[in-house]
Amino acid sequence: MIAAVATPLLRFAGVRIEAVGRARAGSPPLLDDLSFDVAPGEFVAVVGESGSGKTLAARSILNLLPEGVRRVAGRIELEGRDLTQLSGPDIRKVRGAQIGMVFQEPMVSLNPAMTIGRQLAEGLQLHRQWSSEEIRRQSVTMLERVRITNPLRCLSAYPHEFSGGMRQRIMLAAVLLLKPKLLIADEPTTALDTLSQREVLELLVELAHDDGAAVLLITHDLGLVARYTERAIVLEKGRLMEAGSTRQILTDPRNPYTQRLVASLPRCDAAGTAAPASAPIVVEVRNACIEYPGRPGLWGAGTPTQVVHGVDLDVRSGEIVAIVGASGSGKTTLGRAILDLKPLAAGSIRFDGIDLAQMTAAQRKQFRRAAQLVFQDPYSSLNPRMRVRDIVAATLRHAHLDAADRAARVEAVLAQVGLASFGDRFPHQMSGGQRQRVAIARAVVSRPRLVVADEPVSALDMTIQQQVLALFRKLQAQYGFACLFITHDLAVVRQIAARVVVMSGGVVVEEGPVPSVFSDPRHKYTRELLAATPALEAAALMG
Amino acid sequence: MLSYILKRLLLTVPTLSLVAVAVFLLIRLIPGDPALVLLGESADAASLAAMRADLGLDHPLPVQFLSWLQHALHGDLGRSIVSGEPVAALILQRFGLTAAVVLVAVTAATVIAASAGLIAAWRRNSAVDLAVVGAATVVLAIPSFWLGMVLLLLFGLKLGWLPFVGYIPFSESAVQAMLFLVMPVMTLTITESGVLTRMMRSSSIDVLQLDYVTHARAKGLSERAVLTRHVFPNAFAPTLTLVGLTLGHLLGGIAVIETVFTLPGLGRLMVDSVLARDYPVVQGCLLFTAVVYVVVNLVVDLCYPLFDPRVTAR
Amino acid sequence: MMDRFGHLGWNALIGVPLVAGLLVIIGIGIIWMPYDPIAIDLAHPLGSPGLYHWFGTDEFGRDVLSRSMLGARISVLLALATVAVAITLGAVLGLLAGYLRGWTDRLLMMITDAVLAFPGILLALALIAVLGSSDGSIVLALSTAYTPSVVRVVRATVLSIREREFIEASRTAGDSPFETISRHILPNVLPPVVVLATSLFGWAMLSESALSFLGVGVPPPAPTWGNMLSESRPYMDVASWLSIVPGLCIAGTLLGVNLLGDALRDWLDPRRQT
Amino acid sequence: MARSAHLAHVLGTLAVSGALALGLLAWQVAAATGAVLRARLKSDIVSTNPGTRRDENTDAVLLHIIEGLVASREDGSPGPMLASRWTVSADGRVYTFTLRSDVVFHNGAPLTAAEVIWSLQRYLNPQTRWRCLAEFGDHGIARVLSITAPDAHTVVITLDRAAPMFLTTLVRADCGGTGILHPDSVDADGNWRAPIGTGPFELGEWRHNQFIELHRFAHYSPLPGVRDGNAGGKHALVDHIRFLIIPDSSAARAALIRGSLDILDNLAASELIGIRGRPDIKFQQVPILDCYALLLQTRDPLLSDVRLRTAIALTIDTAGLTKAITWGTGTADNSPIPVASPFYGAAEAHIRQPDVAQARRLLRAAGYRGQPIQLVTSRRDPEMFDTAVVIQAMAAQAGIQLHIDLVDWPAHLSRYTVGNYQLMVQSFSARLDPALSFGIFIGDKREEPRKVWDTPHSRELLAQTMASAEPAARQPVFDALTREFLDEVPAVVLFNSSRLAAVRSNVTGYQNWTAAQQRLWGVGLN
Repeated sequence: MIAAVATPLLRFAGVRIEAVGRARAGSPPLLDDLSFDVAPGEFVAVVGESGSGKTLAARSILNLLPEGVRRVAGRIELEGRDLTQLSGPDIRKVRGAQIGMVFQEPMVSLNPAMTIGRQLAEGLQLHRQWSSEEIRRQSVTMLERVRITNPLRCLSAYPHEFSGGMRQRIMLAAVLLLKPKLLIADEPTTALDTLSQREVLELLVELAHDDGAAVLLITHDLGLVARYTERAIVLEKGRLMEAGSTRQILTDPRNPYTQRLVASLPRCDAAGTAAPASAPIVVEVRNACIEYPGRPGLWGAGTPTQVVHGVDLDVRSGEIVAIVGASGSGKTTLGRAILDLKPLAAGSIRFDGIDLAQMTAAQRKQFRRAAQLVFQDPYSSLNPRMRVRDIVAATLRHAHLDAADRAARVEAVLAQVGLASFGDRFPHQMSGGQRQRVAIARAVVSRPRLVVADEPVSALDMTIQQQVLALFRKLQAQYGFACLFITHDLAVVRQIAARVVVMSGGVVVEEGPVPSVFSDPRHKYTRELLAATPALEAAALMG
Repeated sequence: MLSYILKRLLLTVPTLSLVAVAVFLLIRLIPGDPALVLLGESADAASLAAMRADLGLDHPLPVQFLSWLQHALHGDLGRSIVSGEPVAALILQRFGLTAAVVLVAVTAATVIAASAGLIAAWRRNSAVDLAVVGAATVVLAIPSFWLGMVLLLLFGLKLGWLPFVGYIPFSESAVQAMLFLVMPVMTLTITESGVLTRMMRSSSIDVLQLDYVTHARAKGLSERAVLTRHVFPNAFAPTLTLVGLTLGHLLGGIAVIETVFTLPGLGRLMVDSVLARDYPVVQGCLLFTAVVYVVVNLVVDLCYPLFDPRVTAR
Repeated sequence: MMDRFGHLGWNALIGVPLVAGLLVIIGIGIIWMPYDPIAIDLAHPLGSPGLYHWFGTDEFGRDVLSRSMLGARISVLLALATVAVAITLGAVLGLLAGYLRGWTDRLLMMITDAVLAFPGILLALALIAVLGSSDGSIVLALSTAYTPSVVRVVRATVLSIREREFIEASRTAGDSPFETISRHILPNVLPPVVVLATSLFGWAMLSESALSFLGVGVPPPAPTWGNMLSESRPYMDVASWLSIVPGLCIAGTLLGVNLLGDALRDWLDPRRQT
Repeated sequence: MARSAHLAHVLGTLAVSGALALGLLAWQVAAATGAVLRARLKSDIVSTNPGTRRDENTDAVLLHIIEGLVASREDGSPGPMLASRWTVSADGRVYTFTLRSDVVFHNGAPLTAAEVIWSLQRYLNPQTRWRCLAEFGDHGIARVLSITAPDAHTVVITLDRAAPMFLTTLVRADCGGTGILHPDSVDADGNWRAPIGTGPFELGEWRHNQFIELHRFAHYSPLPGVRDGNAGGKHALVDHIRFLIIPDSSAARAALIRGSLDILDNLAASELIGIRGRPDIKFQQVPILDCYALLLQTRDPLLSDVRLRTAIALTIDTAGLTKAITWGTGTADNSPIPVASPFYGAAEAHIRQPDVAQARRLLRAAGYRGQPIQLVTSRRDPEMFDTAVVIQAMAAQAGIQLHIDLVDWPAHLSRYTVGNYQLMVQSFSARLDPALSFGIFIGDKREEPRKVWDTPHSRELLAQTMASAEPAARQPVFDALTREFLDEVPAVVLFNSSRLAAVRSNVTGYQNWTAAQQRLWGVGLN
């Protein structure tokens, strides 16, 4: 007898989601004919880049689609019961009790005006007829399970008193308190740094296993898929590309899009271009200490706080040196100091042999052209009111070039970054990746000797990240500028840098060529960082 | 918390002293002085000079200012030149009336705005939303005094339902006084609810798009619970600041509405005293309004954390 | 029912024709008016709207329609002048306060708070009484009352833009503070200021009417909607059209301008253009 | 506490504080009962101290409470009041008054010579700041040498010289009618407390800017005969009078229509429209001795030319202007002497006919090229503002560019007192004697900048009119002054307004009066 096929916990059958409203009638559907199953207790990932419809799919399960978007066809069954036919009150009985959901932005995933205790209790009061004492006890035990220190105080505290990682864990506790059969995690850790990302996901997996709940993980990061899920569903522009076991997807992708996605994972053998020992030192940092002035009280300035102390660093032209560390490690501040945007409290920084503190006005003007900065947030680093051509030309304003020369230079560099015909556009008319190319074009158009890139790719999707890093390497090879690459993601370091400097708490804890530091990290912190970077593990998995 | 209040109060001292000096000089720059107003057109030079001496206007300006300030600090704002009443008592009595109208009207407007704004944001781009936004925009366009005149014409003159003459104080008969205040309160409520509704709607729209609202729904809460417990507290915070600003200004006297409804309020007192060059009353009133404005803003800032705990008293 | 574009459409759909109508009326008023708005006709005071006088006549027998047309021009010009003065003065002070911070910021904020602590109308009343009520003094008085709100908006916008990375980019590109302000900060301060200008226009028009109510508005015989409305008060019950016509004119204009302001805000705000 | 409870708490306090504020105002005694006659005042009275800090409203209210030795009759002549009769010495310097014996103060004390002497001494004491003290100073009509009481019911006042205007001055309303007060009206160290007089009504409650209540004085003994101005028989026919303070005219009119007001006196002409022709409201009109005039500053370079002044006068259609401004209730009058004055003869009745053609000729002759001329006015009353608007329109017909400079009343007064104007519309309160009416205009500008007509001859003629009390002697001098006034055009007198009163049909006995003063004795409600 054929073993009765266990009815799936969750079944999508031909689900189609479209945008509503006059303006976008007739535009392609946001999600077209999506069908897949999730077995009880199974961990399934829905992978895709921004705009692939993965979040819409997750939200349609509990009918929480945003305004102006509607599910127009297909069924969504929970244990054989079609959720799409349920009336308001009935679907509300399912929400929270049988299906729980965890969201992406820790800052706004909890109600800032309500204590943690009340937010935890809310779901319980609705679905369980427990006494407030019982609810309090259950909340405390769950908070302990998600490793929150001093859970009692946490009950009466407000969300803003906790870090991003702790808030995601609290949210996890809130959802899992109701013992749902299915947990939907919509990019739960994208906004966290590497270490807290790992903590939250490990916790999610462990607790889901204990309660026997199935997990639907919505993510764009193949590294997470590799480490935490058994099966994966790949979506692109609202259509199902491929579905299968994680191993098969990673090692033997059949669909061209999946292949491109997998190719964007960092290779273990990839390495940044090392500069010959003889290349001239562009930047020489000796015993640099930087302070932030304390909060100005009513009478005189407050006590300053030490952010960077005693850092030594050299960057040679043609070389990419990566500075890696968690947020608050002082890496960004050091980068700003090297560009003379932050004064040094002690020590010295020399650029082409000239100490930044003693530069004359002429030297400073020359330095401004020779040292450029690429920012992290593509939305905030470009003036929304200027066209792309003017943004790039801005750095040449002080160069002694006549107009024709300048225009030609700008067009050339735009072509190099693959934005030849984008000169007339405004920033808001371009995607994140394209904007970051504009920022890079702006930095390299004046043929600088040094480019400091502060987290230039962390806001981009994986495939786009790949293209931008490749562009960076091409431009550096062509212009031979020295590059200081600041990032928190070791996977990116692996692909771009020759040497890496690991910082923690304002101090350099380890330094050296990328292959040696990655293969046998000496400092405990470096080891933790390496372990916490899933993308590296996936690469290892793929061999 | 106490140090924060002290610091805020300390910061207002320069502002208030600036206001005091500005008022003192401004009113004296206006041509014509109280002695003239009292004696009328048949006054001869001698009696004018005598009256000015009597009113102490012949001392040099700095001396007058210092004596006024010194008395003011002890709570004695001097006596009205026109009616001889102590200014402090006069202001408090008139302020009582203005405060009554303003507090009731602003409370009503806030309640209307909070509910209308929230529902319009919840049912965005629906008929309800269009109606609420339309009404708020139209109300914003109607001059408050014209609305007052139309109401007075309709309910007062034509229908005669409401009294609008000879303000009868509460001591006389609470009912009459209450009836008398209906139209001014109605006018103020309608005009103030316009801007508050628009503010509440836009902040509710922003809050509705945040994750914790979807999270609340994902817990299975009913729409009503989501709106009242999660959306309203967070959306109401910015509106509260606007209510504070409005209160600060309106308590300074709704001169024009008081003119339309002949309400002897603070605004009317200020206008009459400027037109009668009643220096002590003008100075007393404007300083009082400035203090009210500052205090109201401080109170609003203090109860802001009620709605947005992130903003704890620094 | 109406998606993003629809909403914007509603504002423009009603706002533009109203404002256009106003400008047409002012335009016609310059060339032709049914009667001389200042000429009095003591024989027929308070004539009700009829064939000769579409909007009736006032207490001096002057034609209400002609006075509304001339009043339109004066009220609008007065409000525009007030807005212009308040915006330029407010923008400059706001920029200084927002960009320079430190003592300038604290000083300017103290002054703005002091002026804001005054009830606006009374500050204007006192200033006009000092300067004598002429068009110039009214504009000066009203713009003094409204400049603080402009300073605050501009300062807040500058403070938020100042933190944006493209400002740091401009500094790294070697722009002087003046260049940073003119090329990067100013263009981004314009949208909120433009939207504020529309609501300021409404407040200025309302204040002029309020001043006429308190007896210090634009001096006669020149009509403005404000003084027509306040002078209609004694005859409210016997000649109600004297109050209704100017009231409707003011309300119509404000409705048009406010709706245009909303449309402008949606159109200028990049975030809403996704 | 849960957040939403907190929120309800905040909203609750806002609503409660609103109600509390309403309650805050309930703190005074209940109102008077019995028949209440409700009249209206445009603005609150200034004080209860007669003849000192005062305005027209204050004088009218106080004359219900206090009475002088003599009082003004209907025609303005002095008649007996607290003094039954008086004799004047041959040289006109010594006045002997015989007091009535049946008069009692409001506090029950009988009227004797002692109280009269105390009151008169108090008026003459500069500390009191009596408005008419100047009349008994250096520039006044005479100095008071002594006030004595030969016995309890006789008072003798001796002056330093004959003063035909002595009694007319005593009865002037703005001098408080030189009302006799009981010494208890002031406290121990002479500060004013409340008026204890002998009038038909006592002062009740005064709620600032809301109302003033008077109660009937039970022990008042009225003079025999019928009411005659402020003199004659004064009978209180109602228990209480309440003067309601309603600044806004349309509100006052609506109150009368709906019956919450019995008498609407001092009605502005523009308020008439809603009332005229209503069955339940009777309407009274009596010309009063005030005047509205256009002043021309003869010292202004432009207006110093009499041809230009005459041209301006010729553009004004006085009759048409008066009819429009006062809605037919005022009377056109180009002479400083009011129409209702006994001295208003043929010379005064001459009305200058408008002649735009002649005006243009004079303008060309005077070399006027359209320079703008400032016309100062204010909104003290609707007539003052409307007059300026009409004059501006009429002058425009002859090409004269008048620019209206609208200021508020104090500024208007201040520019009048220092003569800082080219043209100015001004109204002058009632003057009972023509000499006082001319006194408004005639005077030396160096000494008194507010005077308008500054010629030696006009001052000489004015002195003549003050010399004798005989009407037959004064009339020709007044006629000469009027003719010269019309020729030299130092000012253009326009009209005398009327005292308009609208009275509900159930009110009996209310009679308007040329002295423009509300009298509510002899008025009843049925």
